Amino acid sequence: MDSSTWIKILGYIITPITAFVVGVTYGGIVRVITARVQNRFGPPITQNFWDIIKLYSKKTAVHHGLMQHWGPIFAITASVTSLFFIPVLKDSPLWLNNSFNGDIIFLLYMMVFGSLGMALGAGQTGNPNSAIGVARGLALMVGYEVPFVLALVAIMIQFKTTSIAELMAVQDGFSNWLIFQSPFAFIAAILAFLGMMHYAPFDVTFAPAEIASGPASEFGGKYLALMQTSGSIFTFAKLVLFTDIFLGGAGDLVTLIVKTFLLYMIPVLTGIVNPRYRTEQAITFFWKWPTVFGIIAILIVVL
Amino acid sequence: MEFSPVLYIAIPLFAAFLIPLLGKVSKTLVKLTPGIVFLYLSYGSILLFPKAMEKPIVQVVAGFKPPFGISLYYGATAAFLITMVTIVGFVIWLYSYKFIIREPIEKYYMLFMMLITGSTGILLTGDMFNMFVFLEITSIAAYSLTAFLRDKDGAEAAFKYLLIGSFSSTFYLLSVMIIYSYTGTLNFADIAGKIDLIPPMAKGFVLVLVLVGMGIEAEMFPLNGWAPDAYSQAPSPVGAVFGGIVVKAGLYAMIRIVFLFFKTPEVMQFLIFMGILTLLIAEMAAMRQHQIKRMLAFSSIGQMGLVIIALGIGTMGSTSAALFQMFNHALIKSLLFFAAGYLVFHSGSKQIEDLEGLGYDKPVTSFFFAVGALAIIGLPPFSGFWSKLLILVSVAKAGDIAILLLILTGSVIEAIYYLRAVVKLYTRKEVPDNVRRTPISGLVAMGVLAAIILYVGLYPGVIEKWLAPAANNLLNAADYIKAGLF
Amino acid sequence: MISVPVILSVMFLGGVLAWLANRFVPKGASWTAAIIAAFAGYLVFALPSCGGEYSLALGSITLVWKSTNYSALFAMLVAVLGFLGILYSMDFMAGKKNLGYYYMNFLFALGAMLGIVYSQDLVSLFFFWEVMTWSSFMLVIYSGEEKSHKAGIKYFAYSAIGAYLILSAIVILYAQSNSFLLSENIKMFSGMSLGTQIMVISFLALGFGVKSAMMPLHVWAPEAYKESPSGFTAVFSGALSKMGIFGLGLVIFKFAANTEIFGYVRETLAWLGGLTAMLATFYAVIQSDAKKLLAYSSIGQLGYIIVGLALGTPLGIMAALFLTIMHGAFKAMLFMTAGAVYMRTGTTSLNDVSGLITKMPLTFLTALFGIISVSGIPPLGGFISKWMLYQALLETNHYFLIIVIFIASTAAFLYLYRFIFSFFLGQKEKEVEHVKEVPWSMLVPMMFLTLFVLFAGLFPGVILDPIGKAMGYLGNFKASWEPQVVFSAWGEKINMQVIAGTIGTIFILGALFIGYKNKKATRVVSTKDIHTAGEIPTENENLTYAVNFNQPFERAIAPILKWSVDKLFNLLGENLESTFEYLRYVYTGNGQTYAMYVILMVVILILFSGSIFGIHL
Amino acid sequence: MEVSYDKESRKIVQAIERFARKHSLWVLAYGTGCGAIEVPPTMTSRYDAERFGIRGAATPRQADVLLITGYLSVKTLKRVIRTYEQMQDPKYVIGFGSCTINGGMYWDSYNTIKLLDMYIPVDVYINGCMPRPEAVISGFIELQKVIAEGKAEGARKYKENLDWYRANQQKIIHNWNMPDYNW
Repeated sequence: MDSSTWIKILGYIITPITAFVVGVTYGGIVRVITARVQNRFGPPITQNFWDIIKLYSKKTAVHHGLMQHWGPIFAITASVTSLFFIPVLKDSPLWLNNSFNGDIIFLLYMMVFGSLGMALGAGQTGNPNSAIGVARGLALMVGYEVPFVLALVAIMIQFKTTSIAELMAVQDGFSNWLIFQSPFAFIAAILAFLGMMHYAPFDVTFAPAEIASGPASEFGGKYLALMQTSGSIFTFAKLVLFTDIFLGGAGDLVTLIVKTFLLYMIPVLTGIVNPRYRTEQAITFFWKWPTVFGIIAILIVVL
Repeated sequence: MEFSPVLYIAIPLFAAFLIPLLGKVSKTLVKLTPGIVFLYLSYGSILLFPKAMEKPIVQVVAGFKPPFGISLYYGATAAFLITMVTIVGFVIWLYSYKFIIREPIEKYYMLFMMLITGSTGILLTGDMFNMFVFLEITSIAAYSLTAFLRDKDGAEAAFKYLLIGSFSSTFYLLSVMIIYSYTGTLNFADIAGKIDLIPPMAKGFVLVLVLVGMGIEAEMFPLNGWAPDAYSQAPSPVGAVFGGIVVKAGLYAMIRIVFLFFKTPEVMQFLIFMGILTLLIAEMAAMRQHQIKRMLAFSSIGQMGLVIIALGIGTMGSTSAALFQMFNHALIKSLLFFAAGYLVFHSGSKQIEDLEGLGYDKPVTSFFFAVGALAIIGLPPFSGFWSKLLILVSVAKAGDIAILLLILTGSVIEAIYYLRAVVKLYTRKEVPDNVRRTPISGLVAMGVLAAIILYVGLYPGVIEKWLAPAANNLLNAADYIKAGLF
Repeated sequence: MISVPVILSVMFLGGVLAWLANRFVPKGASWTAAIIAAFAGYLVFALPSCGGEYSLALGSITLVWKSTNYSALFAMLVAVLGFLGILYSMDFMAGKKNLGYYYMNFLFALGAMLGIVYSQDLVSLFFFWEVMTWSSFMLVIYSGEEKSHKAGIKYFAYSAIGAYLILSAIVILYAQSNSFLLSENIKMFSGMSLGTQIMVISFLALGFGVKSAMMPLHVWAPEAYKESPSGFTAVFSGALSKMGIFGLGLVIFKFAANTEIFGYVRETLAWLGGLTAMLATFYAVIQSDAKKLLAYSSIGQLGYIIVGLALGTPLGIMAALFLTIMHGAFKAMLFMTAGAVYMRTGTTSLNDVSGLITKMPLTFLTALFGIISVSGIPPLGGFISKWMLYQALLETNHYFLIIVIFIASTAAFLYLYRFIFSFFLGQKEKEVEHVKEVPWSMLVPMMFLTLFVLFAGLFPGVILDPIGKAMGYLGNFKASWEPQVVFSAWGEKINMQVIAGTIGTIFILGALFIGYKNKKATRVVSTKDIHTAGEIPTENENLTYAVNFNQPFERAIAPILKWSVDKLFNLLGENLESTFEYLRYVYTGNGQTYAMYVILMVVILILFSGSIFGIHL
Repeated sequence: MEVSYDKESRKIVQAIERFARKHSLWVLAYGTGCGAIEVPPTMTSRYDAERFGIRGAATPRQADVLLITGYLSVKTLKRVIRTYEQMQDPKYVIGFGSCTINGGMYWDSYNTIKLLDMYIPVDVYINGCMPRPEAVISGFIELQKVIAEGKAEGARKYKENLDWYRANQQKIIHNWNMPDYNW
């Protein structure tokens, strides 16, 4: 095997690990920030690592059937596959992975793969809270996909491509970032992003105080660990996707981390200071202003 | 002996007189006689039909040459319709064989034979006054048959029929008088040549009188009030007789006169208009009927409306389609009346709702009803499909899309109420054990009809090839005059 | 020599044979029907995909049949689904009454569908169209229940309206071209007047739209799908409704394509299709009956297909035809699943059954693959059609339509999840203790289709080959693909090998990991053993959250749901009927009134004879 | 995983595991008695137990620590047992307040339990009626110490002596209808 193949294989290994580490660290930082906002000291940044390791090291694991067993696998499959089809760093063979074989539309569907798999797993548990959470989550998804897709469509028709790599190529130079080229699309997308990250006010899916953490309520031990792993990777993947599309992507890891972190702060900070929407309120929220921004974005491109 | 068209009138008439006498000897003979008559007539049809298709056979009865003598005109149209009457008459007899069990059966068969005499007479005659006579024969037989069950409803229906029917005869007779007073002749062909002798005003009166008078027989709206009652109160085979024979003869008479004397665009427009009214109002009324036979009666009216529309368009294509539709309707409606007759008999109620579950209890009869319903809606592979298709084609060729859509509206309504009745039959419901079975003769009659309907549906060519000469004969007044006067 | 009439007569005579067999041999009908369907299916595949012209003169009308690439595609769909449907019915219908009737109409419907696709003249098209309508109607009313009859009448009424619209278009065409031949009419169509063109196209589109359940003509579908036996529903939704698509394809690309109004036609249909997809999906979300849910889902999916066709780009048509095939497969799977559940539990209500996964694992697997495919999640077949559809929408600049489609596609998860959750997941209740997996003859079709959607996802190119040929019939459309790669007009590509490979590898790695880790300490517990805040659920306590499952979403779309075409049509129907009721009192039943009518008629005619007849008295 | 490693590496793995367990204590939000009122201040800004990796968990499946906050009536005991059995190993129990030790002020009550350890294994007791948040946190730190030493073996004890615990439980819970699928 020649070196490019090795690089590829190395990329397949290193990308998810990086995503995991970064994602989990972000999670820790978020906890600290939340604590500080609440006038607390907060846990150490590494707290989420200990949590995940603890969950992996749980001695017993109880499940209610095959689908609960498979649900977390679906989730991790979806997050890692999505990650593989997103170019993490610009023009770097190590970090591009499969990104030339799929496009934004594929990613949109791939992202749902995990949710559906998790939903199936949650359904298998037979816990009514899980089912309620799933119903809420799926409904919420219909809500935020509308502005999100509007924004993406605006961009896709503007540059006549559905490939992320090509979109990144368009944005050479600071002023060409799509956040500046099509700000309305960015606004619509970032509002949708709030819902996508499930932070308040859109945390109705997991709402621990209401429905006992919803879909995850019967998951413990390795299942929960796998879910959290997948969630961390998925968070990172989404952030990279947004960075690639709107912030011109990144040529090196430091830039990437700076950009993704700044981006991540938007939902996090919104989430800290907000109460929770009911599901239908959330949906109607998404179908109002974010959608209007999305339509404006499209109209600007068309006219 | 060579078969002569006059036998179409003579033999049923003879049979009608013979039947009461035979009744003294044996009931079985009475029952068999009409069958023999129809078999013989069909034999005649086989002989004469091809000839008539080529060239009309004109026969003089009383010894004088036309226009003075009484002439019978056995043209292609008449041949076509008489063959139809023969077939329908035969199956009606077959059906009646076991269905009419109520005494006096010789009366029934006598009236039936009289009715056939009258109908074939209307179809055959070339003479205006004779047509009146045959119309009266038909009508009187029909009135009596309506009241054959001698119950209150039947009597009432018969009385209504009589009331309206006498308008029909009177108006017709008046028109004959007017025509005779101006032209001095009663022969159709002769009158057609001399029609200009009649002043416009009188001509207008004649037209109105004929349209109304014959419109009553042809069930044209709003002159068809007698029909629903008569159809539903008479015994079922009589319903088939009305739908399959009497009305067709009446319509033929009207169209023959109109086409010969008054074929102007305005009259044709009027026919189309009345046809549409008849069709739509009858279908709408049929949709809201609760009694199966009344529903069939209204449907029958609707179908006649369709035929009138097609005739009113007056092209070659539409006329042949109309004839085809008349043929199909006669067969299908007979089938429906037959099936409905036994269904009513089995359920003991005329209401459609009471038919629930009979589809499982009496599968064969119900099956025939379903076939008839599908056929009359115009669904392939039954014969009704082709005639409807041809009518629509001719309407479209005439370029009037509005008529096309109105006809189809009527068809949709028709489809709905027929299927409602059919699914009612097949609603699962425990039916009290019913030992009565549909007799074999009834099933054979229905089977024959269903087979013909299916056969014609799969191979319409068998009828279609006779349609062109028949339509030509009806449309082409000049040929008629030439042949009628030889 | 295999020709179209042979196939048709095999089907129709086979139908009669099945009916006869039922009378004489127990179980005869199902075996006969299965053999006939298999044989006819073989004939369909053996028939050369182009040619085999055959004409049959029926009086003045000549019926012409021919196999084209386009018809071959649909014929294969019909043949395969028909055979699987009958195979499925063998055990599904076992022990029911009137099996002869069932199989006869089943085969008639299949034969009629084949007749439609092979027709080269309009009369034979319409002939078989009507045969298809009534034979499927017979199957809708099969159960003999009051509800099925209502559904049947509704189905037939709408079908009749649609069919008569088609018929009007046919006779209008004939009046202009003097020919019933499809090719003649297509040739002469561009020469006809604009009015005729608009009329013919709209009539045909509406007529075919009824069968393909295009909004607002869809209202018959949910009830009819629900009431027909599931073995047939699979064919009903999978193949029969595709006849509307078949016709729409002809209308758009054979008739409308050569006219000035091509653009408007496509745009209108595309939007109708899009709205159909979205609204039907919304309605599906709020259904609580599995078959009705699937029916609305069908309507929505057919909306996508119409959109694809109406876009008129190679990719759009390819997406539409691919989805036609895929929808045939996955919707058949789902209906079969619903039927299997119905067979074992006696209900299709999503509120009543739950936790069947352990009892019916293979059925569950079918349902799982079915919903993954419907929702368009990679790597199964549904995804590729969705991808092509979006690419086609993007390349034709349908910015807002794509949103509508996307909402529909996303909202589909709601009902799909509900379907699989309510039946198979959730609490395992005592009521389903006795449930067993369905017999093999039902599993075989389900598993076959499961493998098919998987195969279609991995090797879309293999299925795109016949589709490409069919597109060649519709017009000069070129699109490129490889066995595992599909390309878009913008030069994007989707490589199913890589996608499936990645997904498969990670999935297997994940499964290995989770399966290995603490394997011994992993144990299964019953679904009663859940977090209930310490309470101990009793045996009879219902812990399943199934009723009003999608209520959060329902509340959000309540303003949209307030308006329902269904209600409008019902209102219209009721009003019409009461109008008829009034009109029927024209016939008072009173002899005097009738006599008065006669007199009035005479008077009116005489008074107005000048204006009516042009004869002045 | 532990199986395939040699002794040394198993030690390392164990050390990491213990460290992680120690620093990640998820407390089931389940208040049995009046002591539950002390938990919110412990968690919120003033005392901020999250500093030590302590946080709430919504369901027993996710939780590590079962906090018995105060007196435990017989009725509640049934729920506690079920909840405890639904938790996944390793799991710890903290007896909170005097009531869990000797009945406290309910020492002569007919329907509260006097000694929690008789019914479920307790790893750490926190004294006081009621203990202040500082005491609660010190109790948690005590638990962390025990975990780090590997001595928090309550769950194992419960499993091994299940019959004894069951007998005790059934003795005072008269309407014993615990489903047998729990164990």
